[in-house]
Amino acid sequence: MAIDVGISALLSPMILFFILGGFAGLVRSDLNVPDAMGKAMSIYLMAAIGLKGGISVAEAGLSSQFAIALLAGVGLSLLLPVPAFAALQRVGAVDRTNAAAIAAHYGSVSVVTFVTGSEILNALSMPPAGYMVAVMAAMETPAIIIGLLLARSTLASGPSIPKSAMWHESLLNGSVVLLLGSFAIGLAVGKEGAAPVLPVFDAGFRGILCLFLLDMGLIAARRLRETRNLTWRLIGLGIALPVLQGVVGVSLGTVIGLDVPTAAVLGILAASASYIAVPAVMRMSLPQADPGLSLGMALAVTFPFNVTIGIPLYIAMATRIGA
Amino acid sequence: MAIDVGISALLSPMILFFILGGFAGLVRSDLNVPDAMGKAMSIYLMAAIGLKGGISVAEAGLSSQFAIALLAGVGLSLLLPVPAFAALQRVGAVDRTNAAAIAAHYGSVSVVTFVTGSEILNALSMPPAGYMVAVMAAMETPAIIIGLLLARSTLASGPSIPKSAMWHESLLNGSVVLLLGSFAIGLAVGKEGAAPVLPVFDAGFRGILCLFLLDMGLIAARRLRETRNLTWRLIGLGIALPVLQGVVGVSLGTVIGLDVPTAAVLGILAASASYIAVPAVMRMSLPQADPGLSLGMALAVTFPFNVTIGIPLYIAMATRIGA
Amino acid sequence: MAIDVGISALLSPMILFFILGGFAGLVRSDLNVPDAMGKAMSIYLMAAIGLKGGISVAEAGLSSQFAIALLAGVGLSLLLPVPAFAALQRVGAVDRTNAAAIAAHYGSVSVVTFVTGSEILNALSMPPAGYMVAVMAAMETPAIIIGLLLARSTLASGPSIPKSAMWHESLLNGSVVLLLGSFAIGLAVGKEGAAPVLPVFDAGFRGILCLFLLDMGLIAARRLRETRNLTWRLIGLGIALPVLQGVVGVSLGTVIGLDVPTAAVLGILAASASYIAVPAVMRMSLPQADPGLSLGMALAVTFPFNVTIGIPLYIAMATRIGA
Amino acid sequence: MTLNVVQRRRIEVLVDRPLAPLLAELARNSGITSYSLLPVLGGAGHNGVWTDEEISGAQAKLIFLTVASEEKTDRLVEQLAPLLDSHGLVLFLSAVDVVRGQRF
Amino acid sequence: MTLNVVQRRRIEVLVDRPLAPLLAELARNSGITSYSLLPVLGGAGHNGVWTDEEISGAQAKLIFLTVASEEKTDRLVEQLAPLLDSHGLVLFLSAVDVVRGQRF
Amino acid sequence: MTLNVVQRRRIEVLVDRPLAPLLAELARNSGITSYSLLPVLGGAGHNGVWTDEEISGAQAKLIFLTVASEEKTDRLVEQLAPLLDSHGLVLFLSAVDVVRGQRF
Ligand SMILES: Nc1ncnc2c1ncn2[C@@H]1O[C@H](COP(=O)(O)O)[C@@H](O)[C@H]1O
Ligand SMILES: Nc1ncnc2c1ncn2[C@@H]1O[C@H](COP(=O)(O)O)[C@@H](O)[C@H]1O
Ligand SMILES: Nc1ncnc2c1ncn2[C@@H]1O[C@H](COP(=O)(O)O)[C@@H](O)[C@H]1O
Ligand code: NA
Ligand code: NA
Ligand code: NA
Repeated sequence: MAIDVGISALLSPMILFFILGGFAGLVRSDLNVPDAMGKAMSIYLMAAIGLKGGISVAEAGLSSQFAIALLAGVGLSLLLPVPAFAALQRVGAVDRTNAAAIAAHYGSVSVVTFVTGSEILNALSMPPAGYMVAVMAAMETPAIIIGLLLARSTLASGPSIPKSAMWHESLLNGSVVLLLGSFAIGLAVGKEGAAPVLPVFDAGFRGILCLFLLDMGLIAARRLRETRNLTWRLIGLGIALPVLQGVVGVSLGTVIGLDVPTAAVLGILAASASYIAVPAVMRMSLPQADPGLSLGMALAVTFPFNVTIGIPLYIAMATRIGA
Repeated sequence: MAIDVGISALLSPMILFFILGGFAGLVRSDLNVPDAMGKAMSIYLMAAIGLKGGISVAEAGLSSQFAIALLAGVGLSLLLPVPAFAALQRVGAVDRTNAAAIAAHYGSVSVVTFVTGSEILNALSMPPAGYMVAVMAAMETPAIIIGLLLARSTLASGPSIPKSAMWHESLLNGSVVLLLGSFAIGLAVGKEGAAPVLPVFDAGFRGILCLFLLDMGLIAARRLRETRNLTWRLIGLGIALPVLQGVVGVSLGTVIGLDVPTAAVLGILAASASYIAVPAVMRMSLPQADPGLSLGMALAVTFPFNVTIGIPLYIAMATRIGA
Repeated sequence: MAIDVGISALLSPMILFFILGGFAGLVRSDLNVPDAMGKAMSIYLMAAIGLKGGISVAEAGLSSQFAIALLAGVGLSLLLPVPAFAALQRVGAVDRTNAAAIAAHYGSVSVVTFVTGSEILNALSMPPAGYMVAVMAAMETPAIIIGLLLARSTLASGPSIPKSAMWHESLLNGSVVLLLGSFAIGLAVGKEGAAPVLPVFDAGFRGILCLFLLDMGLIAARRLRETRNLTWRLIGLGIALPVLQGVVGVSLGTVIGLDVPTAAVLGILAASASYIAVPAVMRMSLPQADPGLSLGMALAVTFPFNVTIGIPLYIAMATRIGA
Repeated sequence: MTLNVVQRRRIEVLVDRPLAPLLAELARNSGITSYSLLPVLGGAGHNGVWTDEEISGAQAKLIFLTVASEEKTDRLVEQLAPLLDSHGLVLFLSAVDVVRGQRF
Repeated sequence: MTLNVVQRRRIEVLVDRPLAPLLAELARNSGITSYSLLPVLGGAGHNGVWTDEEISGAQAKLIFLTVASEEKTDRLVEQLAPLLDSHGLVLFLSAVDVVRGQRF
Repeated sequence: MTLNVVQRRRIEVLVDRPLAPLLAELARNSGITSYSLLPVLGGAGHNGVWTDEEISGAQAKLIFLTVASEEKTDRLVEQLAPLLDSHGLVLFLSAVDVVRGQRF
């Protein structure tokens, strides 16, 4: 089963475009996705998953399961950085500040990993619950706060961005607002009200995701080439951390009674590491941390691992322990 | 009826995305639509409405109604700036140059307001005549010329862009060329010839409009925050002018015998204020005018007002007096 | 027949949008397609034609015809620059270096001309073989090497980009990687596997092509206006070269046994001149050549000629001699 | 430095995008035919904060950069002076060294 | 030059995009309220090569450019000094001439 | 100024985008490993008017900016000199002050 899931995932056009992008980046092809196109696609994707999540919750009705999953997600985002922080200092041999910054990335989530996981589950006819979009949005920021607390000794010195700005950035960052806003719109208009816009947001979704993953492959490969200071220990952690966090996420999801695909998504979220929202906040609040390290791990190691191997693994795990 | 129209308009995903963008802008979220994406969407939207307008005229055949509506539109664009100019000086207490510049914005039209209005009418199963796209294109520039005449005392002094450049910019500005060109293409190929491209230009239309209005909401809210010198008097005029001009447009449309939805669109066009074509010309020809003022009124006051309240109002008015 | 093909091609929305762009560029309208939008559309188009080509080869199976067509294409790309080089020096009166640079452009291919030709053939219900996408990708770079050999006396002097960089740029340039990569993906997943992404890559294709050709029309017209040093002799060659190369391509295609539409596409590829991949390599390896000359001919003369007149001509020719 | 380096003036004018052709015209009148246009993302000044994210290009700005002889610079600055306030321009002048001085 | 030209300092700070508001704040503290933000495509330095194609804006940089009096410049540079290393800033100072000197 | 300010040279080279790696290479040969790349929207010169809207990046340009010691600057300018005409480069040199002078 695990192998089946893995092969069918690797053969989907989405993942193949990711691999194509990675190949182009590694051989230093001059293939280049303009920055504005990448941002445009990510806005589209977030609006689409928010909207679709909202519509499916409108169909299914609000449930206590939703509230429980939300709590579980926030709890994971708050707690996962702590062991990661310890492992990064002991095993990874990085200093306190960088360990805190990296831990915040791993406690938070990657929207693209979530989307890819959901698409793979859909292709397997195992659709996860629509409310997981909201759970994901809620998981983006708690880890940031923990990361900053873990690094607090560093925060004392020197002039820095006022705290309020940091809070503001964490709570109102673009992806949270867009995800939750589109979710609310989907909830408000329902399936029928959204019908006129579905050709773009539903039919177009997987094709755009292909082009987006092409870009992500390029970016991950280039980042891997450009990253210095990325030791083998850190590369190892970039694989071990998501696997361990994925196990925790899947298990917690199963324990609190989520169905198999939804528990798998909780595992995927726990395993994924942020490379969009968190780096910007860290650059502002922990400028002493090296963004090359955290981005290098999250984007060049963990993201490709999750998209190709991790996601099928977490799905197989959820299927096995959930059955 | 007015309330029904209003509520159903406000609940459409398009308007909800506009409100989401406005919210994100007001709370200073860092949600950000790249400039190139905004421009790409507006090119797409103009090509699509031009094409669809041309196709529907190709279906319905050219009519004398078209010619009459065209004359009415041009007349509105030429005459509406005059009372606006007077009101802006007396009520708004701005100087002659700024009054002329702002009046030109209000005599001209906003493509996005037109599109939003047409979509709301379509959703109510009240499709306006296809030729209104051409009427809109014809209404873009006459107001500019009147605005410059109203400010003519200022035009005498100092080195400035040669007149020819200004005429050129007004008559061949990008949106006019694209709208009329796509209209002509739609007219030439008809429904059948356009079939292969309709998945993009028809099915995709409303979804892209959602993302575009998200961007417009962000822009309007940011403009509102950044605008200085915008007095309460001017904000009041930013609501009073569209309402009055909308009444004139709807009435004229009804008098010249347009059907209800088409008269409503003439009102929407009269009520709308340009924030794309006119500002660029004014910056060239009336550099002494403060673009913050005119853009602030057109984009941050009148546009949101029209999209949320104005359009349902003009439609309700057209329905009442046209019945 | 030739006239029929020509008229039906000229009346397709795609070509009409190209003419609209050309018109806007010639009258100096400020209509402006953002750079990032142009690049985004070309990435989309290349991914789509690669994917569709791969899918159709997956349907039809790999054939010896494919191998023969591939050889013919590479042969054309290697040999066509030689007579072009001679003609450019004798008839065109340009120096050795520029003649070599221009000849390389004409030996290579234009992706957009290929796409436009394929769409016209599809609209005539004469679909060419899917493998021609791979033939096109293979034809991009051989001409570059010949061009550099033809200019070799110039290559000896002065500091320059290392040869390895040049090889790298030729063989791994973005469009080759993207075309062949998407082709491989299409081949791997087949029609069924690609179904979820076809709404974007198939249904959306012609609409996006319209907007892309609008941009190309603008660019070609602006280039025509800005180009200096473009003599009447060179403009004449910008039309004579594609016609002659098109005749050679169609004839060769017929001789080696390709069906009529596929032979027409080989002619279209031979006739087309590169304006994306080759200019970048030439700027690096032959900096003494004037990019204004080669881009002026390829983009402002040959491309518009091919899209409006040349393609129908080569199709008519293939139909006549292939029957 | 072994190369023939000569001193010229570097003129930078921050200007609204629609006015760029006007600057090119004034430069031509001063005998200056070479210039470059640099993008600007945003900024702040006496007229408030701005960014180039506006849908209307009317508020976006760019830097008109040209390097020219002292004499041509003076002519251009003289022509620009009356526009600085009316057209909201910001002007910076500085010293720059170039080789191939006859070109500038 | 017939115009009233006065000398000012041109300050350029290469900075990560998310830090731009911090610079604006420090400038304000030094009495500087006017500045422009210029895009940068990429570069190389002690921390390796970078380009702005990253999806995360966190690595993209810009140039914070302001022209100000000697006095305000000194105040700003003093505030910036401790951040140069911790925040990875790169600072350039040069001389520039402006007209309408009272504005700067 | 209380900070340790030292004078360096600012080198700006306007160059076609595909040639940027060549410049980086020449800079490295001169001992310069830090630089920034700035976008340019368009311009005009002896070879006519250009804008970066071309589909082919072959005509788009950028500014290669580096600040370095007098000595390294001389080495780089010497290497660039023969390319100025053949590769169509435009070169500007000026004075700049930096803190942390050992970095440049
Ligand atoms: N001293 C300065 N340094 C850098 N940029 C400036 C300066 N003064 C004005 N600017 C730029 O010019 C724009 C217009 O200036 P102002 O007319 O003062 O609002 C500002 O928004 C800045 O982008
Ligand atoms: N001497 C310099 N000249 C131009 N740009 C520089 C210089 N030093 C650093 N930079 C820019 O600042 C960025 C960060 O510098 P660093 O902290 O040395 O890696 C580099 O990637 C360059 O873009
Ligand atoms: N004096 C100058 N000042 C500013 N930019 C220049 C200057 N000379 C040349 N350039 C830029 O360099 C490009 C190429 O110059 P040229 O080789 O003279 O055509 C021009 O299009 C301008 O963008
Ligand atoms: Na996580
Ligand atoms: Na109006
Ligand atoms: Na060819």
